[in-house]
Amino acid sequence: MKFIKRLLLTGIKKSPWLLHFDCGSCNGCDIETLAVLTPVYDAERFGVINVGNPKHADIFLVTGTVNRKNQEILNNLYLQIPEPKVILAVGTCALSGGIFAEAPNVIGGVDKIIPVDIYIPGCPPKPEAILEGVLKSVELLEDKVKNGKI
Amino acid sequence: MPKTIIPFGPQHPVLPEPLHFSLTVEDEIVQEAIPGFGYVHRGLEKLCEIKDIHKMIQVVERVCGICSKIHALCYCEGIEQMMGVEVPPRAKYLRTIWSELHRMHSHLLWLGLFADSFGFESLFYHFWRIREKILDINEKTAGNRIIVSVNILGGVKRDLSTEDQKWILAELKEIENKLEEVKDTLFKDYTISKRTKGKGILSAEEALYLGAVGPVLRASGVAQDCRQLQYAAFSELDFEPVIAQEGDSFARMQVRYFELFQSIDLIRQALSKIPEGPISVKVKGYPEGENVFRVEQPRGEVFYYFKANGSKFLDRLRIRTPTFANVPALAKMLTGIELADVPVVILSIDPCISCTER
Amino acid sequence: MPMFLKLFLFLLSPFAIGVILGIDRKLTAYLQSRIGPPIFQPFYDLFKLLGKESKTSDYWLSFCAYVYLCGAITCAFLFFLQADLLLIFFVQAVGSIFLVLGAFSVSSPFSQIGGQRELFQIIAYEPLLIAVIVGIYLVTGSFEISSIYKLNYPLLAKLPLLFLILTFALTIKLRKSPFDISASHHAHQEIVRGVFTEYSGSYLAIVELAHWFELVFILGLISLFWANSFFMSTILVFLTYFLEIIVDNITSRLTWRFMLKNAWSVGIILALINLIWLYKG
Amino acid sequence: MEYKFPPFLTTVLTNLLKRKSTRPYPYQKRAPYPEVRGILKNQVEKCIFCGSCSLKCPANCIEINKQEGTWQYKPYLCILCGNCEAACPVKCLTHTTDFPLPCLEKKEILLKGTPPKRKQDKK
Amino acid sequence: MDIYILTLLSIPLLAALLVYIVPFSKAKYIPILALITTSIISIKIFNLNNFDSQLNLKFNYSHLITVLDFILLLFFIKKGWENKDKPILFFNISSLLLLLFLELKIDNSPNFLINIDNISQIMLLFVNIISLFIFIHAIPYMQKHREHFSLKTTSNNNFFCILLLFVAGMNGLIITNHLLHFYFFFEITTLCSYLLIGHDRTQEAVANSLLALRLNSLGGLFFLIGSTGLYFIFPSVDILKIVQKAPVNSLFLLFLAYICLAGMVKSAQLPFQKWLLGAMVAPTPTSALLHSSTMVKAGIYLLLRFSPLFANTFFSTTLALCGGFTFLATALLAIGQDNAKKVLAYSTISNLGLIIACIGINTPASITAALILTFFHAFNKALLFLCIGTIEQKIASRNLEDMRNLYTLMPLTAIITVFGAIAMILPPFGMLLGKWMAIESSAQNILLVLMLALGSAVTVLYWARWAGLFMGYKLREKIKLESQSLLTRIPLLILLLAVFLLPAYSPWLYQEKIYPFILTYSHIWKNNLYLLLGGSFQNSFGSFPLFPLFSLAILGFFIAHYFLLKAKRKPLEIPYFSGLSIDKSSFGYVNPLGQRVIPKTSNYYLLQVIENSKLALWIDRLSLIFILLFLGGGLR
Repeated sequence: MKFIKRLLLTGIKKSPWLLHFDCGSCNGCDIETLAVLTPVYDAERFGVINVGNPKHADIFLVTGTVNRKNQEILNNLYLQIPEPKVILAVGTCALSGGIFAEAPNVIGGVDKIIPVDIYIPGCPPKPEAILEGVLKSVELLEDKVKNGKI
Repeated sequence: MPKTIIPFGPQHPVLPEPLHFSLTVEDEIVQEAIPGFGYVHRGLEKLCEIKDIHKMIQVVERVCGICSKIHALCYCEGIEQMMGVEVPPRAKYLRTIWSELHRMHSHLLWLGLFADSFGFESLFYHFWRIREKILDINEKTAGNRIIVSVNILGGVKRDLSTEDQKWILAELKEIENKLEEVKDTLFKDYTISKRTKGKGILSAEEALYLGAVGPVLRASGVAQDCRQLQYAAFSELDFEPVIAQEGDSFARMQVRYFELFQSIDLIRQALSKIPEGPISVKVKGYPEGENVFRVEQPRGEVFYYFKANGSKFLDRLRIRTPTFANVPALAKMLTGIELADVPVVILSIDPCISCTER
Repeated sequence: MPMFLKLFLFLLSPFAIGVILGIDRKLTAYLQSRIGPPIFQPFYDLFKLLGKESKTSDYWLSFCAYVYLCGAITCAFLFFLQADLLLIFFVQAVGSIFLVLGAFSVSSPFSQIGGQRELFQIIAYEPLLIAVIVGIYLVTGSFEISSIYKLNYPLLAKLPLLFLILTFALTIKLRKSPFDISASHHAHQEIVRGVFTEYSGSYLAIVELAHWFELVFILGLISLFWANSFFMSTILVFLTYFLEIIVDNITSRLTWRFMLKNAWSVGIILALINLIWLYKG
Repeated sequence: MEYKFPPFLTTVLTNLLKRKSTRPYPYQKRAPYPEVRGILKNQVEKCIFCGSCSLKCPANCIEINKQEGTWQYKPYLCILCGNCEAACPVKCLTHTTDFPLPCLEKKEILLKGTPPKRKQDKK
Repeated sequence: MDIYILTLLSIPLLAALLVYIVPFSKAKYIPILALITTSIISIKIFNLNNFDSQLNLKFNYSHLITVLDFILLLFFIKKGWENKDKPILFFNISSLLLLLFLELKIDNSPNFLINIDNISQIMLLFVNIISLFIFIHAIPYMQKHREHFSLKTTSNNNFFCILLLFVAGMNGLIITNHLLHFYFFFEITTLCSYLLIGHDRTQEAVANSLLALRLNSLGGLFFLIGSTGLYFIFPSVDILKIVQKAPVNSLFLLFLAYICLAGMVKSAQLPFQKWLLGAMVAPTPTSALLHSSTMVKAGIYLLLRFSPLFANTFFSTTLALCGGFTFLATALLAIGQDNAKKVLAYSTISNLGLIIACIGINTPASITAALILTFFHAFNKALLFLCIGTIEQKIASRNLEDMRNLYTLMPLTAIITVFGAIAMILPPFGMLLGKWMAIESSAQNILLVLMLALGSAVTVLYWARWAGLFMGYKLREKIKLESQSLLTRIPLLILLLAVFLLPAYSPWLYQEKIYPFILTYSHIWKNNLYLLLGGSFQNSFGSFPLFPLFSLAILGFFIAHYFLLKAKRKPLEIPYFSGLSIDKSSFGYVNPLGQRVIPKTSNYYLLQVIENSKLALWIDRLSLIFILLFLGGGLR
């Protein structure tokens, strides 16, 4: 039993699959997120795959501000990700709305709608920062498993 | 006849941005495509009422992260025109160089995503590897990889030293070589031709009628390029719009690919002609009146309308972006194609939704 | 081969497939000029998926996933027992069909379109595989695998075109470009993940595991083409697999119409030519 | 239109043999370019709390209290545009070359210094 | 034995008479009682091992049959006259003349009028038993059918009467040894199918019934041409004698080809398939009866009877190709159908093509395959037809797309249908066992094996699609078992059991019935007989471990079922709709126009390809070429 638990733990540590949702960002953070997955930064070294399907994801990476139309979608996607999951807010907009915080159709950061585990500041954050965030989220995932949250 | 309705987007792996298409499909042939927008709308035009004209530069830079520099350029030139500010020539050249770098970065990014849309993963990676070089140039010369924030009213913030110029030329040479390497792949690979030729055909008349702009228009054989309006330093540089005749996805790829070489050439010309001098002038006072300014973005013509009242806030700022102009053409192109070609055709106009919805 | 050895090999086979898939990912990464995941990455993925919560959007999904697994295990097991090839092939069909049924049971259009496409893939490769099996029969005079091991020359010498066809089928089965049509390994596809879209958590793990067992059969079929030397058959399998990876990386994804047309014209004609050689030769 | 047999083959094979283009980030960190705008640092002892950075900031992420001498900065609002750095009359604001690291909660930075005495106060 | 035979023929006839006279509400159970009797008798006959297989009844009914035969033909001519249908008139008048000529010519009669061998035993068994279940199912069905269509002109008495006549005709056809009696029973099935198809008296029904009559009269004419020719070469009407003793020369083969052609018309092979498709307008019990056990199997039975005669001839090979082509072409056509009954019809034609291909290959293995396919196909198809009948009455549509997620509406029927479809294509069920034998035994014929391979793949496509259609849960709602009449449910359940469990019985079926049958002609069918070793079929080039597979399948089923139950403990989640706003009450979403959309996917029918008239034309032309090839197959 303990052995199996350890296997599962290794699995969760080494294979974080990522769902990226562009929630109204200016594309800056999106292309940096994509860049993380391309050869120069190659997040697949850590087992990261961009799955594009909430049902397969472990890490929910959100970029951009939340507006009135996409808040529901953000929430839906969040609900569709199976436990254990970690939510990453990438970029200033996702953290707080950034420069758009006062814009008429902007509600604010991602954490107004769903609980965020890790914040990655920057406008846009460098790929290295996103990679750091992913590595940090792996630790969080491991903690969640250890605390029996599955 | 039984039909299938596919909610294509807002979150969908092939779409880099939230955009919705309600596709009605019959045997995987698209019968109808209803676009749905509004997932990225922030209302940033309204921000001009609370952020002064200097701060608005940072806002318009974030209309779209991919062509941020060119948005800022358009904004600055428009305001400067209203205020009658004469920008120093060196600043004009620097603006040109950075904007062409942005165009290259955008086209490379697009070529990658386009390769990805027909499932050519390694080609996608190849283009993004080339693109990293341009981002390095951006980072080294301007301090940030994507949103460079170099423009200010009356000039630019940063200067290019001679070493930097040499380095840029060396990097460009390397990029050119790497691009030459994939030329055969793009134009002579059987599978790529199979997936792009004849997909999403737009004739020149249709393109003009539907108001398409940029590479979409040029790929249909209409030689129209807003850089011919001679803003920034383009009046002193020598170039011809790149065009193709077929008007399909393949032709759009062709146009964008050759525009990369055009941009390299323009940067080289600019670097060879760049004059010495100051890089900015001090701007005092505030604009008044109305103005319209158009520049060529990687995706086509962007259109800025300003209305100012002499205070530090603008009355109205209106941005019409190229993707907005290309969406009618896209909706037309989407009908009658296979579902597998939907991503190819959507990407062939290089949609930038955050531009479109602002 | 003694029975216990066969059993041992059978139990070992999924691990071998896991490692092969790991090497596949590493090699693909190298071809794309990146470092790529560790070799044991497929195992990590599998363990992780097993530990995850499974979201069920239809209860039949779980039923179908497990039938798929059972079918695939039976198929691999029969292969190691050196049973009738045609029978193994039909048993393999059980798994594939139930995978599709699972995808069909959910009302998500992505999964259903994936299912439809998977069915078209099945009708593209099934006749080809049957042709290969018939070719083997014409050479050995029997459908049993054991008879192939009695030959003193490689099957490849007699069935070169059918081997080509087999690699075609392998591309479809491995879900590799240009035929990663119903579900692709990398994320960016118009139908999300096709048949796998709604399988999540442990169901996805089960489906993945079943796919490994299916690969045992397909790669085993390739190894049969040089059955008289263990060394050469291993080389053949790895070489073929390497070629598949290369092809995966230098082609774009094609459409199912193209696949169907070519499988049914070029594939069948090639098969016919090779079979006529055998018949008259 | 003629086709060439897989033209991408050579690229792929050279990729296999050549050095990989991946930057092995957490293990080897590339030295940042000197011009990079990273974390915003304030040498608060130099700061005169004039408020021009706060005024120029497009995202309103800096708040200054002249009386108490506090410089409050919200990193989660900052868009790293560099306007404040350019506006600072005493050059106490600098962007370091390190990028901001991910964090588990949004924290504000509050720096306290001694505001320069005003002329009236001196009198 | 005599008494058995007598009851087999007379009980259905008597019951038919009774049903015709007595009001239906009172005579409801008479057909069932009659068929229970015949079923019991057929089981008894089936269980006999050593018995006097050739016998005569106490009285000679040959003359009676001759008279009836003429009446029948005159009736057809009358119908042809009434409807101004020239082909019917032409075919039947020619038949009449030929028959007259033949009757005058024939001077001998067989030593035995009745011959019951192993295949007749098998046929009798499934014809009677399946008919019984179809009848049980038909009672509630026909009541509803009458109410539903508010038919005034027809009565259910009529319907059941004809059905019973049909069964009697089938029984007669199976046991008779007289070539002309065979023809009579053959025509009886034609008559019954004509009446049954036209039962509803709608315009479409009448047109289709005439079509059926036209084509089947052509079949009858072929039969008469064939038997006249045969009689001139080998003057006997004793089927057994012809098969065992007749000299096989090319002219003989030509006339044999005509007889086979008659069988192919009856089995609705290409290019004569149209009547069976038209027969779909009839009430579902008719379709079930026509498709599963009676009408179409009569053709197969005819071919099987004569198959030893043409073993190892070119004629046989062309027959196989003909069947193989039908298998492939109709499977392709089935893809383009969204009408459930049409899919079933094409599937029937396709499977009959496979059986004929097996008969054409004409080796012990392939004859085994043909018999096994015939046997299991009968049960499987009956089940599927009854399912569709039940579903059709509930949802008032035959369209497959309307049956999407049927599980939520009628779980039991949906599950039964799904399992029926799965049993058509997957091991270890009977149909696949047959297909496996067919492909293995055809492996020598490259063209044929490729056709079978392609056809088998396409078959998988449309059945899998069919099966996939029915499943689907409702969100946050319990699925209740549908209420239906016991008379509807019992046949479904029993046939389901038969489809699932009978394959396990197939080794015995083979050992007891098929193996001895093949041994009777051991001079023709020599090599590669299947042997049974530990519950697995084996011959020199292949083996099918039926029992191990069966146990594995059961194990797999229970494992999967366990996990299904486990999964059911958790609530259902909403599928992936690209993150769109979710409708909380059902699997749906709100689209950008603000409309509620319940996602509706549909199958691909490839209409541009399949419905293309060019394709249909080419299929018809090709099949004609095959027919010509096969007619000339005897000439060397």
